Amino acid sequence: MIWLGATVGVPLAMLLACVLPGVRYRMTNWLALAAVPGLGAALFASGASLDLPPLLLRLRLSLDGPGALLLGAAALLWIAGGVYAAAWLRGDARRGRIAVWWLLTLAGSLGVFIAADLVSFYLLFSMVSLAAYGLVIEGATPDALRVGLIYVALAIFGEALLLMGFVMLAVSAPDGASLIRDVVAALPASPRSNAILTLIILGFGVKLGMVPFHVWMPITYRTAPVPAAAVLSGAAVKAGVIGLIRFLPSGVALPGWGQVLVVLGFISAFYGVLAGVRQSDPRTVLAFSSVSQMGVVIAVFGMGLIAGDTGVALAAAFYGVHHTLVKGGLFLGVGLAPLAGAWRNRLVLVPAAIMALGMAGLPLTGGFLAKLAIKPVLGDGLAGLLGTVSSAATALLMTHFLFRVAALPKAAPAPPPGRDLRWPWLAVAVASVLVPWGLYPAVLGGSVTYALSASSLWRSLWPVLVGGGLGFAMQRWGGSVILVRDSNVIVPVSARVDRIMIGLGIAVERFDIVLREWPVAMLSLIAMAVALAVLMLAPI
Amino acid sequence: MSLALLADGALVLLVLGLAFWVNAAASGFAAVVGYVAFGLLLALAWMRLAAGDVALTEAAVGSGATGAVLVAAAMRLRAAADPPPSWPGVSRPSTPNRRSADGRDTPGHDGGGDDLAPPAPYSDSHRDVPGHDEGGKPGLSLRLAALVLSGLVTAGLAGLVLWTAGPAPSLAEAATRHLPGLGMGNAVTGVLIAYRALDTLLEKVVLLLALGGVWSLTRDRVWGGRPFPRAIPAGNGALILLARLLPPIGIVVAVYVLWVGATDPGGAFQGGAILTAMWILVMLAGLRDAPPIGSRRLRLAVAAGPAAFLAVGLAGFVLPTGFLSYPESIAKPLIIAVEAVLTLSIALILGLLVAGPAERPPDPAERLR
Amino acid sequence: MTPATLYGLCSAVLVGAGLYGMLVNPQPLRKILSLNLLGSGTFLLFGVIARRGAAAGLGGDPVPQAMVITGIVVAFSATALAVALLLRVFQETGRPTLDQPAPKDGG
Amino acid sequence: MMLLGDIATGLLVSAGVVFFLAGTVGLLRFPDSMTRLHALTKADSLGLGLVVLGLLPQAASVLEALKLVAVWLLTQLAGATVTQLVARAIWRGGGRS
Amino acid sequence: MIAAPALLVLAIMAPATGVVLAFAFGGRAAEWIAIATTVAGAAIAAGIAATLWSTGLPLRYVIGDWAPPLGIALRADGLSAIMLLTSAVVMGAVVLFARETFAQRPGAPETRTPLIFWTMLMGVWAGLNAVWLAGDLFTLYVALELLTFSAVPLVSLEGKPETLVAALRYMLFALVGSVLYLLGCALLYGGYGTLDLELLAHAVRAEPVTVLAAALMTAGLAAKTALFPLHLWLPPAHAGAPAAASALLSALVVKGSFILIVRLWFDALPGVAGAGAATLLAAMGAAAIICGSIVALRQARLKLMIAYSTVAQIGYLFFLFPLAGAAGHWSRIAWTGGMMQLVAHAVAKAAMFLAAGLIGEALGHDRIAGFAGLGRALPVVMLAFGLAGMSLMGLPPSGGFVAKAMLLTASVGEGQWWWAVVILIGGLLAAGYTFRVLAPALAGGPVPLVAPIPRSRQAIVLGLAVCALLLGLVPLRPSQLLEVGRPVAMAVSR
Repeated sequence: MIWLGATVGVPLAMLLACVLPGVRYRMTNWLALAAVPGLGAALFASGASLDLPPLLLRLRLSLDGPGALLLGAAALLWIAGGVYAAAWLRGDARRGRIAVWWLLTLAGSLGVFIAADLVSFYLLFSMVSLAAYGLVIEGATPDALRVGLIYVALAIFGEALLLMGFVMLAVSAPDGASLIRDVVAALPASPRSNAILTLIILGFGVKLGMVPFHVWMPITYRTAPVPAAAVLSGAAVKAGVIGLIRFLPSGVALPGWGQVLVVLGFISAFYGVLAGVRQSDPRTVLAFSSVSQMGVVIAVFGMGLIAGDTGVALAAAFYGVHHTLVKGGLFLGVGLAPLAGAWRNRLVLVPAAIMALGMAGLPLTGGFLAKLAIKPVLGDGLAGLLGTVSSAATALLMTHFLFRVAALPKAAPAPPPGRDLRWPWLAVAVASVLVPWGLYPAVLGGSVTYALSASSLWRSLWPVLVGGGLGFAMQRWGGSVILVRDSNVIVPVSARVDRIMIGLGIAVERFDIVLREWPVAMLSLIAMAVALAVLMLAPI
Repeated sequence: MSLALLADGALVLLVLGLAFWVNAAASGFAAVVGYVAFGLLLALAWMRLAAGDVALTEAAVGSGATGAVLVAAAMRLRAAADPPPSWPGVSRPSTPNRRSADGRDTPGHDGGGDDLAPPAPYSDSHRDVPGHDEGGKPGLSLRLAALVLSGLVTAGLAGLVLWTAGPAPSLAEAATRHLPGLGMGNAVTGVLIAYRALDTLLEKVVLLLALGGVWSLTRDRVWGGRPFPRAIPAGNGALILLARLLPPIGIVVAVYVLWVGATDPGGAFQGGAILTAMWILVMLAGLRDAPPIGSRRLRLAVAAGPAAFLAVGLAGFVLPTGFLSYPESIAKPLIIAVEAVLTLSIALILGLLVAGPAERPPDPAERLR
Repeated sequence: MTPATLYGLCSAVLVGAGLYGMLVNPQPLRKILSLNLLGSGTFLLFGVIARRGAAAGLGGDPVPQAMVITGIVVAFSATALAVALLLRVFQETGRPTLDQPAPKDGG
Repeated sequence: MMLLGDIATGLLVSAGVVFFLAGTVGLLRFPDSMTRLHALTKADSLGLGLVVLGLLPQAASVLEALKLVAVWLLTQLAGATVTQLVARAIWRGGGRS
Repeated sequence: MIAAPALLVLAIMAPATGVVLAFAFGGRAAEWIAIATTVAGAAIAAGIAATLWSTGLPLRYVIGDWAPPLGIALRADGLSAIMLLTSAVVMGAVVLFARETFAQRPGAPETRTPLIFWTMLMGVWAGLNAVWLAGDLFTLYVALELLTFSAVPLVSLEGKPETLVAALRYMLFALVGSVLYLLGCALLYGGYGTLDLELLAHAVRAEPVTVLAAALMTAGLAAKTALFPLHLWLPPAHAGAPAAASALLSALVVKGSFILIVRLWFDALPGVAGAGAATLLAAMGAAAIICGSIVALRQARLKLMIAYSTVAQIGYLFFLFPLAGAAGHWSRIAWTGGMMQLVAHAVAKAAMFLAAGLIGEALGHDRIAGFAGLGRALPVVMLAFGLAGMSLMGLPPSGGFVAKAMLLTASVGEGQWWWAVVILIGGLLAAGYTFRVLAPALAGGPVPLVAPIPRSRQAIVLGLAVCALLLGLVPLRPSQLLEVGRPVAMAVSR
């Protein structure tokens, strides 16, 4: 029970310590330490709950199965990211500020898994969204500030939707109940359930990069420093997953909403791949892969809603665990690749290949088990077929990613940092295989023998082969004709949005100047008096 | 009875005529003169409404002191009847750069006609009334709308006045019942000093703050100095005669008005206003220069009235009846004493308000530390 | 049609004239005059109500009359402050105006 | 006795009013401001004197009568001074109104 | 200890005595009198609030033992206790902040600015306390005049041409508002023979005289609160005033006339103003939020942006009328939410203006374009600015979030969801203009500082910002302190 408090408490305590500049500059070395209580909570405190004293907003923290899974994986990635960041930022002038934003994001990201009531969930969710802004603008690229603004605008827009959804939830729940469990239980019955579901799906959709709202993901992960991009794409995105787990009514069949989710999910899945293959920068490719993978998760939730089965939370969580480790690991790998020097192939490309193809379901890897976990939920119908096709598509994207990593120019072989970066990278690579294997039988109760049966192996292998083949073909013949220098989709769009905003701004400003003329102001004063009198006289 | 109504009608028509004259007069000075006449006629109207105290106050302060302030201002502004062609001190820069969203300063497009360019935000050469000439009258449509709306307000009020013709609920009886306890005859003074004493006390603080506000408009280099641009030279014979003859009479009348306020219309404020008139007359005739606003004696005298009233009020805590209550036995003398100190302070404050902020540097000896 | 009602109508028209004047007159001095007209109209309304409340041997209800005296004092100090401000604006900008002059740049 | 007083009051006050009327007519008719000033002060002060005389018998007490006379004297004093000042202003101002 | 009801009188008389004494002695004494008044005022405010919290009953003090309707009674209910405390906190911070800029050097001859600043500061406080405590409509009028007469010199304190014109426009518009309010008072006295809030509440019937009075008074007070179409005077006045003064003006002075409208609609004339009028007020509030925020986004100067943000944030307050009108659970939540918005905005806006003052002093200008790298030069000030911005945006765990969450809940609960949409848009736009300042400050190269800022003053600003944050700990349900003395049967909307 103390673990839960420590999960959020320790990072915040370290944040307070950062007030002293001396401590702040040496903080990057202990960033890894901040996530250890989170890991401990996932391992030992599953099922526990902690009520904070009434003074502190009467918050309640509790940890259930899926929460523990996601918390554990996220904590692992934050620890590895912390070690990686310590090496990556050694000697960088901004490490003090980055450490502050890092700790804030970490506290939010781990805390969101254990929040059990509306207020604390919204508090921690907004903490992880907004603190990430600080990490983004520390990026190296010139337009970091602009990317940061786009990111924070969409993040706050998503939060506004969520706030509205939570308020409507709280209103339709029996008054006084603020625990998520009770509030969501009252959701299907409430008259506003459709509005609430729309808001929740859109709100978490922005966080998960669902298609119309995915624009911030590629440019953000390309801009943020590598360790930050790793933890953001791996752990921070999972806040959206836990959100859907907590806020979608489980055990209640809502076929209509289920289909909507499935459609949105698979649109994101395939759009992610189609856009990803045309990118040249490996990090942008990975970002689009995240869009695609999250699309699959949304589809899984959709199927869960159609059938109304309660097992979907655990399956999605398991799939999330694998995705956290693999995606975070690949980002660390991309960061390591140019610095790896001579033994880049053996040290980076081989494990990266295993993890990348694992995401497509390569047998015996973590991904294989993840695909198996969501198989029963997707079922054998159209959704099952689309699932398999999406695996093939992921394989295609990952092959393209591997080629792009290979094509990365070799930076000056800087021996010392390269070696320090290796250990977290390898640790995550190994964990991405061991952790799913360890959890599969224990948590999901899936029989290992069935998993290793010939039919299931083959069913996972052929999409990988097809995708890989397509990838090779595209690499040889596709050539550079379809490669896009950078994700230029977002820049013209945002420029046009700005022009509209400025136009609106000038119009409102001119309206304000006219209103602030003395005669007009006096006129509106007298008009207000007359209008009030008339409105009040009417009912008499 | 209709004869009296006729007289009232004539007075009302005259008052309204002057009111429209004030709005419609060609020059500011003419409007002010019209306003002073309006104020005096209004004092007559108050007499018709059987409100002696108010008539006195209206005549002394409403049209007298206000008139003095406004005439002085009109004279100073009269020199500006035709505004100088170029607006000194304010250049007319082209619409400056405006920060567009993508961080770069886009050069503001300097539209041809000043009115067409979208007016820059307040911080730039902001023209209050785009499209109208410099401070000209608002357009016809605006004036029509103003006419209609103010007409509606007038109609509403007039309707109410006609609709509630009956006798209004009144506190007159309750007020008179407690007067003997205060040793008072005049109910209005009773209300001012006793029943609603908090309002009067806060009003004195308002007066002090207004004086502070007027003094805050002094330029820093002449702080502590004396009002009026230069010491007014001794005037011509007639003014000096008046300034020597009238003040003694004025002071006697003021004291009388203060004293009689306890039983008949009069009181601290009206007496104070008469004293102010005498003081201004003496200053205008050049017999005595305006006091430096930095002198400690003046500050103490100005604050004496409110301080006395406050002290008596706080002393009320000793009594069971609490704050701002007067002991039964010495009610009348105490009230008259407080009113006397108040009269002095009010006379000073009103005079200083009419004189305005300091405009001449102080001589260093008198500077307040 | 008692005298009090007549003065009530007069106060209503004064309020209307004051509001119209405040809106239409561009020069600030005229606005201050209109403000005083508006104030006089309001006080006259108090007077009318006091007159209608005449009882117990008094010509009018003393409470609203006392309020009017306080009101006149406040109105005078407001006029004095407004005129002093106007004169200072006139000294600084050379014009008696309510237009917003461009600030000289700086903090 | 009372009748006599009332008659006296009626006569004197009406005479006073006639003088006021004359002053106002003078104000409207005369060409330049100096003459207007002249007409105004002369007629009005005399008119006021008559009105005050007319009201004396109506006065409730001697004190009140004295107050009426005081009012008249003070108005005379103020009127004379103001006329002088205005005349000086007109004279120095080059005769413009 | 002095009897609790007597504290009500002292709450008004302490600053009033301060004004009189500052006038009498002037020079260096003014500053010391102001500091003494601040300490005394804070103690009195705490005393009143503690008594209310423990007894749960409103306090009442009849002046001079003349019972209303003839005399005047002072009344302190939950709302006045909260506002007394807020005024004490903000005034304390402003006094501490201003001690350096308005210090009167010992031995030197008296100068204008310090004397006027300290005197007017106490004048504002006397006016505010009178507004919170007075129980009579005419006393409230005199209190409003106290506020206006001490706020105008604060605006024109620096003597620059544009501040003088701003002060003149502010004064004329505020005076028109006061006269309209006085007109309403006259009508009410004509109709019911009393101006005491409690007596009116029992005597009032929904008839033309009451309706016209309520309309005129609400319009007049809205002019003094700078509700959206009537906000011509606020931006130049609050931007032109010195930092300490504009913090006070934006945080508290504007709220004074708003509280009067609340007293009028909820205490004095319950049930007179119908749902239509309440919706009109809320609609003007919504327009304030949207237009005010958009224009704030466009301002090139920081203090003007914050002033326009005040115009916008005032809009939230007016959602109180349609939502807190009916008696019921949601209206009690709306009432608490509205009052939280009052307090949270007061503290956050004061912190923001003080931070802007420090930035202006440090950089020598307040053009937002020149803020690159300010985050590293003035970290504490920018942190305070960020926290205050968080409260304005309504992000947890700030006071602003609690207020906005409650207003959202009430508007959804009452079925008027459109107010909720406006609140959310307001939050987005507030995020816009806050990040517009924070973004360049966090990134960018080093910026040269014209003048060093002592740490003590930065600590004050941070302290206020943290107060805004701590307000976030208020639980999301109707608070009993705010309910003290609030009439239960409060059917505003018929």
